[in-house]
This record gives sequence, C-alpha cells and structure tokens, in this order.
Amino acid sequence: MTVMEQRGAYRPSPPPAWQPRMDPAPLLPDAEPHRVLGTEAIAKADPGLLRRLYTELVRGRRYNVQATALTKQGRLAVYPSSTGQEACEVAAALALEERDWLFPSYRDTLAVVARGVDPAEALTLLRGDWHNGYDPYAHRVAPLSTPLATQLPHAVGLAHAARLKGDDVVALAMIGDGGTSEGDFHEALNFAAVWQAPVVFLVQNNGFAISVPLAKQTAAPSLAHKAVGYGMPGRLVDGNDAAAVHEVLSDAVRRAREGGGPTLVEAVTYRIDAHTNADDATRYRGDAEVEAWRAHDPIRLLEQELTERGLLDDAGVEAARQDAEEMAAALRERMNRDPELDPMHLFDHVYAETTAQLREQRALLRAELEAEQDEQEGGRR
Amino acid sequence: MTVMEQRGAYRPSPPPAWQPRMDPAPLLPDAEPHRVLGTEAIAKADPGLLRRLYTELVRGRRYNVQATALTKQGRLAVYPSSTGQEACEVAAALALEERDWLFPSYRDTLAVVARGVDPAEALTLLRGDWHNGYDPYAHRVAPLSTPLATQLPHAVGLAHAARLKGDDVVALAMIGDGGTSEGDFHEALNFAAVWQAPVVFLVQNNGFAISVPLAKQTAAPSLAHKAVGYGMPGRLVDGNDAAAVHEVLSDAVRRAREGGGPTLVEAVTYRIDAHTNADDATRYRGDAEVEAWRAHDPIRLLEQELTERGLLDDAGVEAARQDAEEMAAALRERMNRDPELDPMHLFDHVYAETTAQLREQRALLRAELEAEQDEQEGGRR
Amino acid sequence: MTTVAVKPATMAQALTRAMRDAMAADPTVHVMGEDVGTLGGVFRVTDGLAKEFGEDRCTDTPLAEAGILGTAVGMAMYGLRPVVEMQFDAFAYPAFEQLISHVSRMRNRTRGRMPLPITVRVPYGGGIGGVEHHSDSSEAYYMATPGLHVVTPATVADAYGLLRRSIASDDPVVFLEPKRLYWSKDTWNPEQPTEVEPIGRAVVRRAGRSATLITYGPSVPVCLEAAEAAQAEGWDLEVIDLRSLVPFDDETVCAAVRRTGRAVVVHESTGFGGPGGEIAARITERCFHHLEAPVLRVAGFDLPYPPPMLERHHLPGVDRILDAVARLQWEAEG
Amino acid sequence: MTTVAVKPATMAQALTRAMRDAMAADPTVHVMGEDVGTLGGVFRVTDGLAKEFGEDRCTDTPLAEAGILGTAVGMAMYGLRPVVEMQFDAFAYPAFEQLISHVSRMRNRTRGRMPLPITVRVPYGGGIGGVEHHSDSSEAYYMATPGLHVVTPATVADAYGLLRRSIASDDPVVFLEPKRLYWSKDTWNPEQPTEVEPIGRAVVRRAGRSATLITYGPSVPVCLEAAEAAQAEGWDLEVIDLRSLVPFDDETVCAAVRRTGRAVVVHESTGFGGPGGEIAARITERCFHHLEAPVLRVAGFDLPYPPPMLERHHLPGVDRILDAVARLQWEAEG
Ligand SMILES: Cc1ncc(C[n+]2csc(CCOP(=O)(O)OP(=O)(O)O)c2C)c(N)n1
Ligand SMILES: Cc1ncc(C[n+]2csc(CCOP(=O)(O)OP(=O)(O)O)c2C)c(N)n1
Ligand SMILES: [Mg+2]
Ligand SMILES: [Mg+2]
Repeated sequence: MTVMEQRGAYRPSPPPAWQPRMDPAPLLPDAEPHRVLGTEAIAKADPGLLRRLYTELVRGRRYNVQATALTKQGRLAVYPSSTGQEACEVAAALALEERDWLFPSYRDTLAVVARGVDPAEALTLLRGDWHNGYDPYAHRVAPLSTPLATQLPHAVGLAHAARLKGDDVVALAMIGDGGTSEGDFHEALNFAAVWQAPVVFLVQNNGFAISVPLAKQTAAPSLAHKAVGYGMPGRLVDGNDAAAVHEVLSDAVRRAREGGGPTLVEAVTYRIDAHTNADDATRYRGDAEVEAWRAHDPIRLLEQELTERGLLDDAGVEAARQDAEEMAAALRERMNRDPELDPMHLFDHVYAETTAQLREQRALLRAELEAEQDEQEGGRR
Repeated sequence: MTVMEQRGAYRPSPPPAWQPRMDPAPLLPDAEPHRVLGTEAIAKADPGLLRRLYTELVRGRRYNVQATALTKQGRLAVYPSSTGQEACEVAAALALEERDWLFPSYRDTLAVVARGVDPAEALTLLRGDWHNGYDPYAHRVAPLSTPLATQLPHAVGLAHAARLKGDDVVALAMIGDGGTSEGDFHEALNFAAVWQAPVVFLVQNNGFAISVPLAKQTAAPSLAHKAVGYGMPGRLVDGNDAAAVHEVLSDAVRRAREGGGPTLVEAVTYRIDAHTNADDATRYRGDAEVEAWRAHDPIRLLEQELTERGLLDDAGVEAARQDAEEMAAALRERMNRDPELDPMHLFDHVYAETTAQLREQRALLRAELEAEQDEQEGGRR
Repeated sequence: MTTVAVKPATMAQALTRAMRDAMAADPTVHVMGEDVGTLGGVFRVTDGLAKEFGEDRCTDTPLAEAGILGTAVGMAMYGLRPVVEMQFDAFAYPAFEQLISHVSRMRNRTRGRMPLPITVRVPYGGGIGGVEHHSDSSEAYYMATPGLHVVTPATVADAYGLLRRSIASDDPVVFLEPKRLYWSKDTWNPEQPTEVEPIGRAVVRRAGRSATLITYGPSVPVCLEAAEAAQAEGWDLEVIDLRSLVPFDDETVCAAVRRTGRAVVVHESTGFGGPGGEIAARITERCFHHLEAPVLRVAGFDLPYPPPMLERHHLPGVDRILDAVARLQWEAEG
Repeated sequence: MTTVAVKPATMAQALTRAMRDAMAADPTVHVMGEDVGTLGGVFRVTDGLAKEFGEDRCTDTPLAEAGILGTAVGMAMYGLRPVVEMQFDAFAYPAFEQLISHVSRMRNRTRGRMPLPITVRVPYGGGIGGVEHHSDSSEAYYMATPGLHVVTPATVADAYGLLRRSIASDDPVVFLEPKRLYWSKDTWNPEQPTEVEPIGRAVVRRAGRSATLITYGPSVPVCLEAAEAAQAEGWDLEVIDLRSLVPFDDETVCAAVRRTGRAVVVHESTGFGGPGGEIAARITERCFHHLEAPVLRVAGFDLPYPPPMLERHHLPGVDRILDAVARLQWEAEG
C-alpha cells in the first residue's frame, strides 16, 4: 500500500447521493491563543523544561542584543533581530528530537543556535564571508532561507522522503506572517496535507512584514484558520508564552511522528526591534504599541511564573544571566576576528567538478591577485 | 478614507487581553452542496430564467459536441470539452451584468460564448490561427488562460481598479479543482480579501486534473473550505444543477457589487469527456463512475424539473434543439473555411511600435516568402 | 516492462527506459510531476513506471510546479534523486524561483555540503502544433543561471544516455526534451543501450569542410537536412550537436570552426538574448583570426512563440539556414 | 513634497520625483509593492507618495510578488498604469510566470487590443554589501523575453527621464535600478527635469578613438573611471551607456565600433549567457570587417553572486577592464 492510499479519499460523489465530507470542526483553531503561564495548565508543565526554557530565553535575548551590537561595529552586514520572539525561537528548537530537521526563515538565527549550531557559524550569512556557515547535516538545520516561504516545500519534501525511507523524522518549518501570503506557503501546506507528511509549520505572527501590518496582509479570522483549507489542524498559541509554544509544538511534532500528518501553528507575538538594524520602525508604528508588548515580554512572563512557583530564585536568574554573558563574550571574541577569506574559493562549489570555463576564470582571478600583490610589493603596475 | 481603511483591522492585541477575532462560522460552507432542482427552493426560481438556462445548456452541449467533432476533422488543434459541466459554464456567464468581467480558464470556451462572444472567434486559440480571437473589451471577457490559475490575480486587479474608479463592476474568475493547488490561486484570493475586491471565484471541481483525482490534489474537507483562510465566505453548490449554480453565483455577484467583498464558490461537477481529444481517459477512470455522473446530467436534471412543472413541453425541447442545431451548423460552416493567414502579422503586435530589430526580421521573412512564391511560379530556386 | 519496443525505438521510449533503468539500479531515484503516475505523462514518457515501481517512486503530485520542485529539493536534501517532470516548457515558469534561488545555488551556498542531485525534465520547443504556452524554448533562462547543467538530446541513443548521466549527476540538471523529436525513431537497442560520454561533450554529427553549423536538440535534424541540401550548392557543411549547453564544449566547437573558418549557430529559441549570442561571442573570442566571416545566427524571431498555423514561418528551416550560409562572405575567399 | 532635494540630487530622489510627477500628471498611474506606502520602500524610492496621493494610489500590497504583478495586470486591463516595485532583484523571481506568460505577451495575444502599460521596477546588481539574494543581475532573463522593454539608467537625469518614459510607455517595461547608484549624486535640478530621448537610444558618455567600452547601469561609472585611467596607458577610450537593452540601439553602438575598431562589453551580470554575448554577437555580425580584434567581454564570473566580503573580486573593476583592453590585439595595428 502506498502512502497515497493510506488515507481516505475525498471525492465528489455523484449527486444526488452526497457523501458527508470530513468535519472541519476539529481542524479549526480555538478562538483564544493557547496559554500555559498564569493558567491552570501550568500545573502539568515539567519544571525542568521550564527552567531550560528560561535559560535559553535569556541566552537568546542576549544573543539578539549582541548580534545587533555587532552590526553597529560593522562586524555583521545586517541582523534581523528576534527580540520579543525568543519564546518561539527557543521552543521551536527544543520541541524537536535530534533526528528531526529545522527549516528556519531568515529571522530565525536564534532557533538555529538553540538547536546546537555554533553561534558564530550561524552568523556567517549575515557577516558576509559566505552564504551559509554551518553544515546543515551536523545538526539537521537547513540554511537560513532569505527568499520568504521558499523553505517550506523543502521541509515537506524532506519529511516525505524520510517517511518513504521509514525514518520517523519530523521537519519543523518556520515562517513569518508576511510569508504566508506567498504562493510557496500554499503549495507547501497542500503537498504536506496530501502526502500526510510529518511536518509542523510554525508561523510567527509578529504583527508586521517589515512595515506592513497584518491587516494589510490578510483578512482571515487568524492565520491558523488557513489550516482548514488544506485539511490539517490549525492551532493558535500565545507566542510569548514559552511553555505554551513548546507544548503546542511538541504535540504537533508527536502527532506528525505518529503518522497523524501536518499541523499549522500560529504563534501570536511581536517584533520589538526594528525589522533589521537598517530599518526605521518609527515610520510605521508608535511607541505605545511597542510598550504594550514589552509588558508581555516572554522572559518576564516565564520569570514571573517560575519565581512565583519557587522554581527560580535570584541565584537562578543570575546564573542564567551569567551563562548568557559568557556566550556573548565568546561570540564577540569570535566575531571580532576577521574571517579567513580566500577569493579562490569562489569557484569551488558551483558544480561538483569545476568546469573548464570556471577554471579559466579562476586563472584570471589568480593572475589579477598576483598582479595586485606584485604591485603592492613592487610599487608600480 | 482609503479602501484599505474601510474594513476592520485584524491585529493581534497585546496579550493578555486577547480580542475575540472574526467568527469563522459564517465563512464555512454548508455540509451539503446547495441544490435547487428537485428541492423546495425551486418554488422561488424565475421560470423565465430556468427556460433561458435550458436553452443555453442545450446550445452549450451542442457546442461541445460540435467542437469535438471539429478536432476530428482537423479544424481545431485541440478542444478541452466541458460536456457535463455546462451548468457551470452557462450560469457563470448569465450571473453577470454586461458591465462585469469574465476571466475564463482554458476549458471555459462555453462560458465565453454564453457571454456573447462570437462562437468561432472563441475558438481561434484552439484552431491555432492566432492566440486570442476576440476583442476582450467587446464583451468584457479576458482571454482564455492556458497557464492555470494565473488569470485569477488579473480578475482581482481588474475588480480592484474598477472599484477605485468608482464603477460597480464585478469580476468572475473561473478555475478547475487542480488549479487551486497553484500559488497564484492563493495569492489572488488573499489579495481579493485584503482589498475587499468585488470578485467571485468559481471553482469547477470536476473530479480530475487531467488524470489526477481530487484525492491527490487536496486533503481539505472541500475546496470551498479554503475560503475561511482568506476571510471570505465559501459556498458549495451542485455544479450540475444550473438553477443552483446560477443562484449561488448571482448572490455572490450581488454581494461583491454591494461592497461585501469576494466569495469562493465550489461547484461539484464532473468532466464527462476526456481531458481533451488528445487524452485517453480510460487510463485513469472506470466507466461506472462516468455512467453514474451521466445519470446526473445537467440538461436532464433541468429538463425533468421544467417538464414536471409544465414549463417545458415537447415543442419547447424541439425548439431548443433546433436553435442549437442552427448554431452548430453556422459554426461548422464558419470553421470549415480556412482562416486568413498573413505571416507578416507575426511582427505586428509584439510592441506598440515595431522595433528596428523586428523590422529587419520582417524584411527577412518577406524576402523568403517572395522567394518561395517565385520558386513556385518560376520553377527553380 | 512492456512499453519499450525492441527496435526501432522512439526518443520517448528511450527516455522511459532511461528512467526505468535508473530506478531499477538506484532505489533513491524518484520520479514526480503532474500526471506522471497513472497516466504515464501527457507524452507517455513515464509510462509504466508507477506500475513497476509503485506510486511512491513515481508520484502524481498536486498541480503546482513550485511545490513540485520545492519538495524535490527537500527530498534531495534527504538523499533521494528526484527526477521532476514539468508538463510543458512554459509551465516550468512557476518553479523559476525554486530553480534559480535554491536548486542552482544550494551546493554553492553550503560550500558543497548540500548538493542537490535533481533532474528537471522539461519538454521544450515547437513544431508540434501546440497552442500558446506549449512551444516555448526557454533554454536561455537556464543557461544564464550558474549552478545548473543544461542538457538536451537530439537522438534516441543520446536521449537514453544523457538522461542516465543527468540522473546520476550530483549537480542539478535541466534536461530539455525536444517535444517534436519524441516520436523520432532510431534503431537503438534498448537491451544494449550504448554508453554516452559524460555531460558536456558536443559531437560532430556530420563532418564537412566548408562551414560549421552549430546546433542542438530539435534543430539538429534540420541542420543535417540543410547540410544534405547544401551539397547541391557545392557546400560541404559540418554539423555539431552541442548536447549540453552547460557545460559548453568550447574544444569541439572551436576545433571545428578553426577548420572551416565559417560558422552558423542554429536554434529555435528567439535570437535576441538567446543561446546563439553566447555561442557566437565565445567562438569569436577564441577563433577570431580563423574566421572568414562573422559567426551568423539563425534563430526564432524575436517574438512570443507564434500560433500553430504560423509556426513554420518562425522556426529555422532548411532554406533560412542555407540563406545564412550563403551570407558567409564566400567571395572573400577568393 | 519635501523629500526631493533641489540640487544636487541622488538617483533615488530623481526616481521618486519621476513617479511623483507621473502620478500628478496622470491619475491612472498607481504605485504598488511591498512596503512602498507607509515606509516609502526599503530604499525610500517611493517616499512621500502615499502621503501625497493616498494609499489607493501608492499601495502596500500583501507579500507575494506573483500576486503583485498579477493584480497589476488586471489593473492595467482596466486602464490603469501600474508601477510595480519588486523589493530586490531575486525577489522578482516568484513573479516570473506572470511576467513571461502574461505581461510580455498580452498585447501580442490580443492582436494589440489589450496592451499592458506596466512598469516593473527592479533594484538590481551588487556592490552594496548585500547578503545572498540581494545582489542579482537578472537582466539576461528579461532580455530573452520578447514583448518586454528593458531599461536601466546610469545617471541621475536619466533615472528621472527614463522612468517617466517607461511609465508613459504603452508597453511593459522592466526598469532596472542599479542599487549601488541610488545614492550617487548629480547637480540635476528636479524643478527643471531635462527631457530624455525616447527609450531605445544609447548615449556616448565619453568620446574616444582607441576602443569602445559598451556598458549600462552600475558599470557605467566604472567604465568612465577605467577610461580615465587608460589615458595613462595611452588609450583614448570611448564609453557607451546603452540605457536600454531592449530595444537595442544598434545604430549608436555600431557607429562607435566602426570608428574605433575595438570594443569591450562590460557588465556585472554573469558572462555566460549574459547580455554581453548578444551584444558582442550583434556587433560582430554588423561590423565584422571593421574589427581589429574580437569584441571582448568583462563580466561577473559564472557563479552565483558571491557573499559581500568577496563581491569585489567578482565585480568588473577598472583593472579587469583595462586588462581586457590590453588584450585587444594592439600589435596587429602595426
Ligand atoms: C520572496 C521574498 N520577497 C521579499 C523579500 C524581502 N523581505 C525580507 S523580510 C520581509 C518581510 C517578512 O515579513 P514576515 O514574513 O512577517 O517575517 P518577519 O520579518 O516579521 O519575521 C520582506 C518583504 C524576501 N526576503 N523574499
Ligand atoms: C501552470 C500550468 N501547469 C500545468 C498545465 C497543464 N495542464 C493543463 S490542464 C491541466 C489540468 C487542469 O485541471 P483542473 O484545474 O482541474 O481543470 P480541468 O482540466 O479539470 O478543467 C494541466 C495540468 C497548465 N496549463 N498550466
Ligand atoms: Mg512578521
Ligand atoms: Mg478538474
């Protein structure tokens, strides 16, 4: 039996005998985003996990701050900060098993790092010495995808391939609210549902696509409601509640792993910083909105909860801070070193074997560089 | 106030105060496709309209049969028949006012003709003497679109432009079940909903995209359920019930015209003929299925209803048949004449002004044709 | 496998056989696309594969080209070798972003760690009476995209050999299948398919001393016909079948042009911005002092592909090729 | 309108001014794209337009390039003149199908009845330290597509004039804006914008007798710099700014090459399959006996656009241009 045949077929029956179709009700998201912190659901949460989340959130925030600082020092070409969205970034990484795959969007450096990728290698793209800095196979993390939504079909294909091979691997793909408008989002979700591929789609609805607010991006009741049009469940979650995001993602991952098919998760969050260091957010939003969201800060929410429940004390806060500072210092130190650059590498990975044509061009560049060198050493051209 | 500002914004509010979002319930299609024929709803139907629909269905069927015959005689390069789908084709054309626009897919020659386009000019693309044969502005019918789903954003843009100009024009865009998988479908529906453009999307779910059955195309409860993900209502209708399709489309057109925004309509129907004359449908479906659908034939359904209600007698049936035969005879006669071909026209409409480059190439072709002529007349090259 | 004739075979059959043999030899080879499974493709090129290897190996996908190629990328990331069918040339355009932004660059982006061994089969070209969007020659787009190989067969044997090579390649290959040669026949024996040289080698299809016709895919038979006809005019024309536009075989091409001193590039694709410009320019750069005349081009006119009833005026035919040969400044020779 | 400086102005300001003036003169002109409204575009090229003309005339669209261009097609069908911004070159690829299959062909398809006066503004090229997908030069794709005009300014005045001409054109225009010249300044006076010639005319930016550099867009200033530097070597170089790749100005280009007998085509786009092949081939076809040496090309290497820290090695610079000039077989002159 093929994968295709495993699930019931949706077919228009010859009227007048209309067959009742799948009931859409279970696919629809709840009216309210799921929350755990500050609700009764917290009782079931694993304290170890909560503490782990806390440490990672603090590290994540520190990472965002450090990377932003590095742009000011000219050490990074650009940095799209995920400050305010750390709960989503961290939970996405932590909800996966080692054998699973993460497909980050361009804003998700933090999720990549939380998954175990070297914090400096994760920044190669944004530093600009190469496109992708890490080995995607080392931690099963696809390259950060600059073209929006395009990495979603990759996640579906990979998950499908794993399933065909009999591996119980799940792929988690990340995207922003703006990215959901792209055709690739649609095609990926449809393929995933038709193939019942083990994929989880995480939409971080942070309110904006650069300057464009969600109201200009969609008229849907919520982005999670898009799920029903593909025949997969949609889930809404408070994206600043790390425990809630982790729970919803873990459920979706489990469901996918067990053959239950894909899930679409919308995490409602907010981008506290500008789009990137190059952006001027005051052009399109007011301070009041930002302040309201600062009050709903993911770290503060978790810290409050942990403190109230006696799971975190001053020493714990300090330890997390300390750990984050060490990470930041190491990162700073790494990033302050100039990357090793060899222009000859330009020609190395265009094809499996460098073509005669590229060998010619490599020779040209080598001659130029030698001439440059001679000039610098000798004095005249 | 701009168009953008006219509708309420969907914005994630800063948790913890979650604003209740739009209720999705009114957007969801009914569990059963809407029907009129053979139900109590028929009581409200306009007898004149029903008779008009009948005449058009009979003409439409005859048109399909005639065009298919023309392919066998080599008069058409290809013909994608809409036999079995005439109710959708006809109702789509009749639901529109003169000032409205129709955006047909490649299978919708019939809708184009029912809208008033010359039956022979509508076949130019498929005969092959030019791409599009009719003036799109004469009857406000866009060219038949070969690349699937690509005409949907055009419909949205046109409807939006009309609205910006203050014209109460509605655009109706047609697409197949397979076409809904394309990214352009998604982007068009999203733009339409965000702009609240006066567009109606009609999906003819005829069970197949060439050989691919719906179960391999989508896992959704229905295609109409896709509407909710854009924030527009989805409607399901029995696509072989001409009265029902006309009613649902007319409602959607009225709603759009009144500023209520777009609607997605899924008409459940069946393609009785092969995909085109070049296709072999026995490779992917059985006779039993086809026969079951033949029993639900749109013409028969309407004929039965009209006869039972005393709105149609033998003379009426004969008159419709007669009318259709005349149309077919005239079409045959027109199509049996060779089209006038002038290769020089190749260069006429590439740009508003023919470029120097194309003038050179035109001169080359002219010289070639003259040499050919000389050769034919003179004897040697 | 009943669909492959013993001999003579059509190009379509050779392509089917290539996929079949590749799938049999390597379980990671997966065929996917619109209608490729149950139907066997609208040109029947994948006929029988779903039956023999199951629908998970030869899959009818949803109707969405970006989705097809995009999921193929993911499958390749996980170690599969997807062979993707685009139903017609113009219907590959929705997949353009995936092709340009990911397929062609993933190896480079990841410093060789994540190669994408994907074959994208694209039936291309005209001459089959197809309505709009069914006869495009889109090779210029692919040629201008580093990271892709661009391969196109002109014979039955090459169809088999080059497709096997393409599927086996660790780089992405855009495999352009000349639609109007699908039903061309040859006495190629599918039971003993000849090995072909690696991708990137042109072949001299006809030796000649007067001038060199440089061509590929659907125009190869036309050029051979022109070469035959040219004998009557006293010209002994050489015909080179490029077989691969990327990599480009400068060696074979330049050796020929240096011998004959005259060259015409022939292709269906529009002339302006088409492959011929690149080919003529590189020949001229490399063989300038051997040229008795500029390298000329015979190509489709610079217009959208015409409707079927007019396509014969657009396509490079024997007369137009011979007219170009006549313009190669023979008087200069003495 | 406070954002346009009086003098000197940047190219970005001239472009803004062109749209502003076009919108003021013609109520059917509509600007649309990602972030073009409230933000004024990521390069601020649409700055102030939404404020002055309202959001219905300068519209922030949903994030979907095919949808943007596709809806622009429909708007054009209804008599509007959409000016579409693609945020970066590589992000125009999702709109490729709409551009190739509809925008370029609608006039031809409908025998001239349904022209599509759409301007597609695409910031292109590198040299700005952009990360992957932010520095592509995609002009070869557009050049190979009949039905499109392809226009690209190199000066502040041309930016204004050519954009006005493009918006006024009844044909679709791909308007390529050299990103790294956005902030280039000139003493152009926005209050008295000079008229430019119709689209399709190249201009001699620098007269010279030794050899002709043929270039466009971002490479124009580089070539002018090279021409200055060449004086030290005894070469008097001519520099031609094409301004429009389609239509191509054979007249101006060939007149120059016939004068100098030597030519180098310079562009950032990859060499293989790039615009230079076409340009070199047509020059050679038309001016063969005037050429003292083959037309050479200096272009980006045949690889995906490199990461920012390596881009300077990829981009054609003064030295690489002069090296090519040196290879123009001067010894043959005697
Ligand atoms: C296909 C494509 N189009 C445009 C862009 C340019 N761009 C980069 S980020 C961005 C906004 C993304 O918004 P969203 O998806 O909400 O993600 P966020 O930035 O909020 O994380 C845009 C338009 C791009 N990267 N890819
Ligand atoms: C973009 C694109 N991809 C592929 C095709 C080839 N093609 C023509 S019709 C068809 C099936 C269409 O199925 P559906 O949308 O259900 O419409 P139907 O034929 O049933 O009317 C396909 C794949 C096309 N025309 N356009
Ligand atoms: Mg966002
Ligand atoms: Mg269908």
